Amino acid sequence: MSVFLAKRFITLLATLIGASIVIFTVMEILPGDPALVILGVDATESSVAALTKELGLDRPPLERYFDWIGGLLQGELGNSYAYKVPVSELVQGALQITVPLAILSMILSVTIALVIGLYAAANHNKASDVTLMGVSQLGISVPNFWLAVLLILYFAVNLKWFPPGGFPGWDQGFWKCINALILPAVALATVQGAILARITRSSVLEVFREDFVRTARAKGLSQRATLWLHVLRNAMIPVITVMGLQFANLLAGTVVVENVFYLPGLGSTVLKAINNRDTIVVENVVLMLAAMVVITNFVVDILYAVIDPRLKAHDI
Amino acid sequence: MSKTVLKVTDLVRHYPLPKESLFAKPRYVYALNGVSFEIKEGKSFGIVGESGCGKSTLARNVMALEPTDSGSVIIQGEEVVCKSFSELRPLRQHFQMVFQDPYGSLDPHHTVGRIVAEPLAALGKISTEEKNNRVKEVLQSVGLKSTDTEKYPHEFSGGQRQRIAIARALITRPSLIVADEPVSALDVSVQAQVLNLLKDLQDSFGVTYMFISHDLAVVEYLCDEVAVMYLGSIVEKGRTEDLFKSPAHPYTKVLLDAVPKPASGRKRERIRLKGTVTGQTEQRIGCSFQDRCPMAQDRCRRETPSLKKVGPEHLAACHFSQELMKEATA
Amino acid sequence: MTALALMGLLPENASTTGSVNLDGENLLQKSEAEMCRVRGNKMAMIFQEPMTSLNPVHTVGRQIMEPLRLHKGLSKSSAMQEAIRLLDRVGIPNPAERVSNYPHQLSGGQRQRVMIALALSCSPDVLIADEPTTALDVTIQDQILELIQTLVQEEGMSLVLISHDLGVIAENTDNVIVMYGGTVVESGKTDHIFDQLTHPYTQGLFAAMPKVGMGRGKRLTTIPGTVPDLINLPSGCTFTDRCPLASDICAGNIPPVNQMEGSHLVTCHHLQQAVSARSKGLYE
Amino acid sequence: MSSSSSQSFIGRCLNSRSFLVGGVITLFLLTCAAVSLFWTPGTIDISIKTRFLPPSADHWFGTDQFGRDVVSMLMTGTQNSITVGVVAVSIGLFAGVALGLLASAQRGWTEELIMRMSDFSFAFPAILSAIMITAILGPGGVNSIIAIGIYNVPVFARLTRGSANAIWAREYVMAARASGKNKFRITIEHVLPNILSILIVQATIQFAIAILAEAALSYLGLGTQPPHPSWGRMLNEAQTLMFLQPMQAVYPGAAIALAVFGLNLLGDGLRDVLDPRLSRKR
Repeated sequence: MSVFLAKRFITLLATLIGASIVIFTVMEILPGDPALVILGVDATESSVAALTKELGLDRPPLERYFDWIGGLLQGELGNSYAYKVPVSELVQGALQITVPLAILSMILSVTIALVIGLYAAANHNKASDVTLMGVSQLGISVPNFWLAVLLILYFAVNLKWFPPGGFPGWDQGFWKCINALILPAVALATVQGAILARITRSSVLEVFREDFVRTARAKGLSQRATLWLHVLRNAMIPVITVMGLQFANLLAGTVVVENVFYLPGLGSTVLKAINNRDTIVVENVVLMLAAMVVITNFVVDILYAVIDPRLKAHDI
Repeated sequence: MSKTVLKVTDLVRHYPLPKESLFAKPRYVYALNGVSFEIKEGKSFGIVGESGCGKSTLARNVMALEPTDSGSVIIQGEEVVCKSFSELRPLRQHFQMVFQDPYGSLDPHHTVGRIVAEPLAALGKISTEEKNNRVKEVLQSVGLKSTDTEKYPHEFSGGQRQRIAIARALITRPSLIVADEPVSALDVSVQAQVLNLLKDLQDSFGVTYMFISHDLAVVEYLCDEVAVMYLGSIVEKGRTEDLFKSPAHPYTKVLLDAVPKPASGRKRERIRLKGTVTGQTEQRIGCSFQDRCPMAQDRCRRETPSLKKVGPEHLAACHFSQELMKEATA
Repeated sequence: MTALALMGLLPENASTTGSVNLDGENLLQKSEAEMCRVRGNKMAMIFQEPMTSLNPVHTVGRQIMEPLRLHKGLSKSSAMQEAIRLLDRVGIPNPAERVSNYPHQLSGGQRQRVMIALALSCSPDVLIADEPTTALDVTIQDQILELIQTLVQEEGMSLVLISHDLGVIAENTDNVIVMYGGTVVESGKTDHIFDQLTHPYTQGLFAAMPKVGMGRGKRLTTIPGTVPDLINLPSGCTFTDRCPLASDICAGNIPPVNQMEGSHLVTCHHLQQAVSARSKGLYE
Repeated sequence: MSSSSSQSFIGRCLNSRSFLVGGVITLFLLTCAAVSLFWTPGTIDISIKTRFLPPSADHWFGTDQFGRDVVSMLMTGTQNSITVGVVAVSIGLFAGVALGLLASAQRGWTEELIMRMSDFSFAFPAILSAIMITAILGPGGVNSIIAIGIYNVPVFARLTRGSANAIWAREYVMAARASGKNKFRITIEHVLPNILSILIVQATIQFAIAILAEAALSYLGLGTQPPHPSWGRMLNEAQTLMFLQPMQAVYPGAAIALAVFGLNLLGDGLRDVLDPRLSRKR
C-alpha cells in the first residue's frame, strides 16, 4: 500500500503548491488594478494609492504570496476586495449551488450512460444499437449552454414546469431548490451522459472479446449472466476514469450553463471576480477547484485498486 | 583453429524492480549472472532454456541494445559493451539480429525494399543504385523475388515475412547473426523451410549464428554447439552431439526427457520436474536448480557449482555430473 | 475453431451444419438455454492461453465455484469446500489459501491447473483441451499433460485433445484425426497412424518436424507453399496446391475416403502412390 | 477469419456510414465557408430598417435585432469556426506531438517532466483556464484561439507519448536500433508514421471540441468580438431577446451542433478507414 499512496500523496501536494504559484503569478500579470476597478475610472490618484495600501497590494509579491498561503493553512481566506465580505462566505454560497448541481448531473449522467451503454452493447450491431449510438453522437455534439437555452424555452417558458433561472436559496425549501436545479442538471448531464454511454458500450464490447469471457461461457453461463458476473466489473475501469474527469469538470466547468440560468455558482463567482479584478477571490476559488480535481483523481486511483486486484500487487 | 567471432565474458545484467515500500532495499531481477562463451567463425551456437531464463536478455546485450552492468562482449575483435550509440553504428554491420515475431518485427508502413535496406544505415552513405542491387541480391538469396521490393509486409505470409527479416539481417554481410526464436511463431511445415534456409545461408555465406530457442529439436538440427541456461546462468555447454547423448546436468536431462516423441508406442520412462521456475528476484546460496532438482543434496544448498570440464569441449555446472554421465552411457 | 463449434460458442455470424452427438443427443439442435446446461456440465473445455482465460478481477475460488453453484446448485460453503478439493486434486499446494488468490498471483502452469480444476468441477463426460500446453514451457507442459492423463483415467472422461504438436498427440491419445484446410484428411488409431503415415499432408508434416535425436546430418524435408487461408479454398482436395502427388482430378473433385487397416481412414485421390511413397519420402 | 483489412482504402471509406455522413457534413460546412467569402444571400451590415424581419424568400431565416440576414451570418460564421478549429488544433498538434515524441524517445526524467507538466495542466478545468488566459491577453478572437490551442497541447502530448511508447516496444524498432539508427531517425521513420492515424482521428475530435469551446467563450463575451460574425457571438446576442425572438437562439446553436456532429462522425469514420485494427468493429 505504502509506496503507491505516498507517491500519489506527494504528487497531490506538489500539484497544489504548483497550482498556487501558477494562479498567483497569473493574477499578478493580469492587467487591471483592483483599486481602480473598485473606485471607477474617474478616481483620483491619491485615493487609488490609499486603497491599494489599505488592501495591502503595495507590498512585494513574495510577501503577499506567503501571506495568502499562511492564511490558507490557518483556514483564513481573507476578504473580497469588491464586496468587502469574507471570501469564505462567498465560496460557501456558491458551493451550496455548485455541489448539489454537480451531484444531480452526475447521477443523471451515470444513469443515462449505464442504461444506454449496456443496452446498446447487449444489442451489438442491431438496429437499436445503431440508433442509440447515433443519438448519443448527436448528444455529444450539442453545446450544453445552447441545450440549456432550448430547455428554458420549452420547459420554463412554454410549459412553465420549471423556473427559467435563478436560485431561491436552501432556506426556501428543498423541493423548490431541486426544481431550480433540474433544467441545468439535464443540460449538463445530456452531453456528459452521451460521452459516458459511448465509453461504456465500447468498453463492454472490448471485454466481451476477452478470453475469460469464453471461459465463462464454456462453464455454461448464459450471455446475460456473463455480462453481469464477468464483463461489467472489468468494463468499469475506463468508465470510472471518465466519470472522475467529468465530476471534476462539473464542479468548475459549468460557468457557461450557470450563466444561462443566472445561478451564482462557483464558475460564475470566478468569472465575476476576474472581471472585478477581485484577485483574492479568484486565487482562492481556482486553487480550491484544482484541489477538487486532484482529489477526485486520487479517489479514482483508489477505486481502481478496489476494482482491479492486479493493481494492489504492483502499485499500491 | 578458426577464429573467434563472438566472445562473451562474465556478462551480468540485473534489472531493478519498482520499490515495494519506501524504505525497503531495492530488489532486482537477476537476468544474467556472469555468462561466458565464445563462438567460432562459421559455426552455430544454440542457447536453450525455458521462458524467463535470460535468453532474450542475453541476445539484447550481445546486440548492444541495452546497457550492460558488467562483463565484456567482443565481436570480431571489437568490444561493444560501454560504447556509445554513435561509436557502435559502424560496427553494427558485423552483427545483425532476427526476431521471433515475423509480424511485429517488420514496420507495416514500410515497403519490403525499405525494410531490407535499413541496416545499410550503418554503412554511411552509399548510392541508391548499389543499395537497390544489394536489396535485390539478398532477396533472391532468401528465396524471394527481386520484384517484391515494392510490396508491404501484410502481403506476405508468416514464413515469407521471416525470410524478409533474414534478408534484412544479411544485407550488410555480417559475420554474426543473433536469432532470437526465429521459427517458434511459424507452422511446422513453414518452420522447416526457414530452418533449411538458415542452413543453406550458412553454407554459402559462412555466417555465424547465435541461435536462441526453447525447442531442443530445432537446436539439435541447426547447431554445432549448445549452451543450456537456467535462471540467468549457463548450466551446461558443449558440442551438440555430446550434450544430447550424455547430458551432464540434471536440468538438461529433464529438458530432453520432457519433449514428447512423435512415434507409436507411447509411455516413456522419465524424471518429472516438481514445481515451477522459482523466479529470478533472489540470489541464493548454492545451486540455482536446487529446488526442482531430482538429485539435489545438502551440498547443492551450500555450495554453488561452477562450470567444470566433464569431457572434451563439454562443461557442466553440477556437483554430480560424473554420476549422471555414467548413467547415460550405461 | 472445431472446439468452439462443438461447444456452440462460435461467433454470431457463423453457421454450422451437420451434427454433434453427445450421449445420443444432437447438440446443434439444442436451444441456447439447453446448451448452457450442457456446457461446463457434461462438456468442459481448457484453452490455450492460461494467462488470459481467467477473469482477472475475481478470485480463483469464486471462478471454480461458479459452475458448481450453477449446475449442481451447491451452497456457497459447500461449493467452497469442493473448490478447495478440486485445487488439491490438480496438484496446487496449499489449496485452502490459494482459493482466495487472484489469477495474476499464480504462474502460467498453476493457472492452467486452475483451468483444469474448473473444467473438472462438474465431472463432465467430455473434456476438450484446445492446445492446452502450447503457451507453456516444455517441463511444465509435461506436468500438465501428465495431470490431464491421470484425471481422464480416474474420472472416466473422454478427452478431445487439439494440438499442432505431433509428439503431444502421439503420447496422449488413442485415436487421432488429422485436419487440413477445414477437412479431415486422415483418421484412425494413433498407433496405426504413426506407424503408417499415409496422407501426403501427414507424411509431409512428420518429415518437416525436427525430432530430438535425429542428428544434424539430414536435411528437413519441407512441404512447399504455405497454409491456405480459409476464405478461398480449392473446391476439391484442400491440399492440392501443396501436394506433390496432385493431378488434375484433385483440384475439382472431393477426394474419396479410403479405408485402410482397421479404422484407419485416408481421404485422398492417390492412395496407392501415397502408400508406396512412405518408405522413400514424398518430398525429395 | 480474415478481417476487412484486405479491403481497399476507398472500399473502406464507402463502407463506413460514419465516414460518409461526417464527410458530407464537413464538406458542406467547408463549401459554406468558401462561398461566403465572395457571396452571401443577404447582407451582414447593420441596418435598423430591416430589424426582426420574418423568414421570407429574401431572408430565409429572417433578420436579427441589428437587421442582419441570419443565413448570411451563419454562413460567415462558418469561416470563423473553421479558422478557430484549424489554428487551435495546429497549435496543439505541433507542440503536443513534439513534446510527446520527445518524452517517448528520451524516457527517464524528460518523460517524467513532460508528463507531470501535462498532468498538472489537467488540474485546471479547461474552460476556466481559457477564461483566465483570455483575461490576461484580453478578450478577442485571436486570444481565445490561442487559449484553446494551449489547452490542446497536453491532450496531444499525452496521446502521442502513450501511442509512441507502444511503438517503441515493437520489434521493428528494436531492429532499427540494431541497424544503428539513432532515436531521431527512428522517431521520424518508424514512430510518427505508425501513430499518424491515431493523431488524425484525435485531431478531428479536438477540432470539434475547439468549435464548442470558442462558441462558449464568445457566448460569455470573451471570444470573437463584434462585428465579426461568430456562432457563439450570435447566441450571446440572442440571449437578451430569448423570450421575444426564441428562433434567434435556435439557429446558431443548431449550426454549432451540426458542425460538431459532422466532425465527430468524421473522426469515428476515420478510425475505421485509416486503421481497421483500431476500430475492431466498434
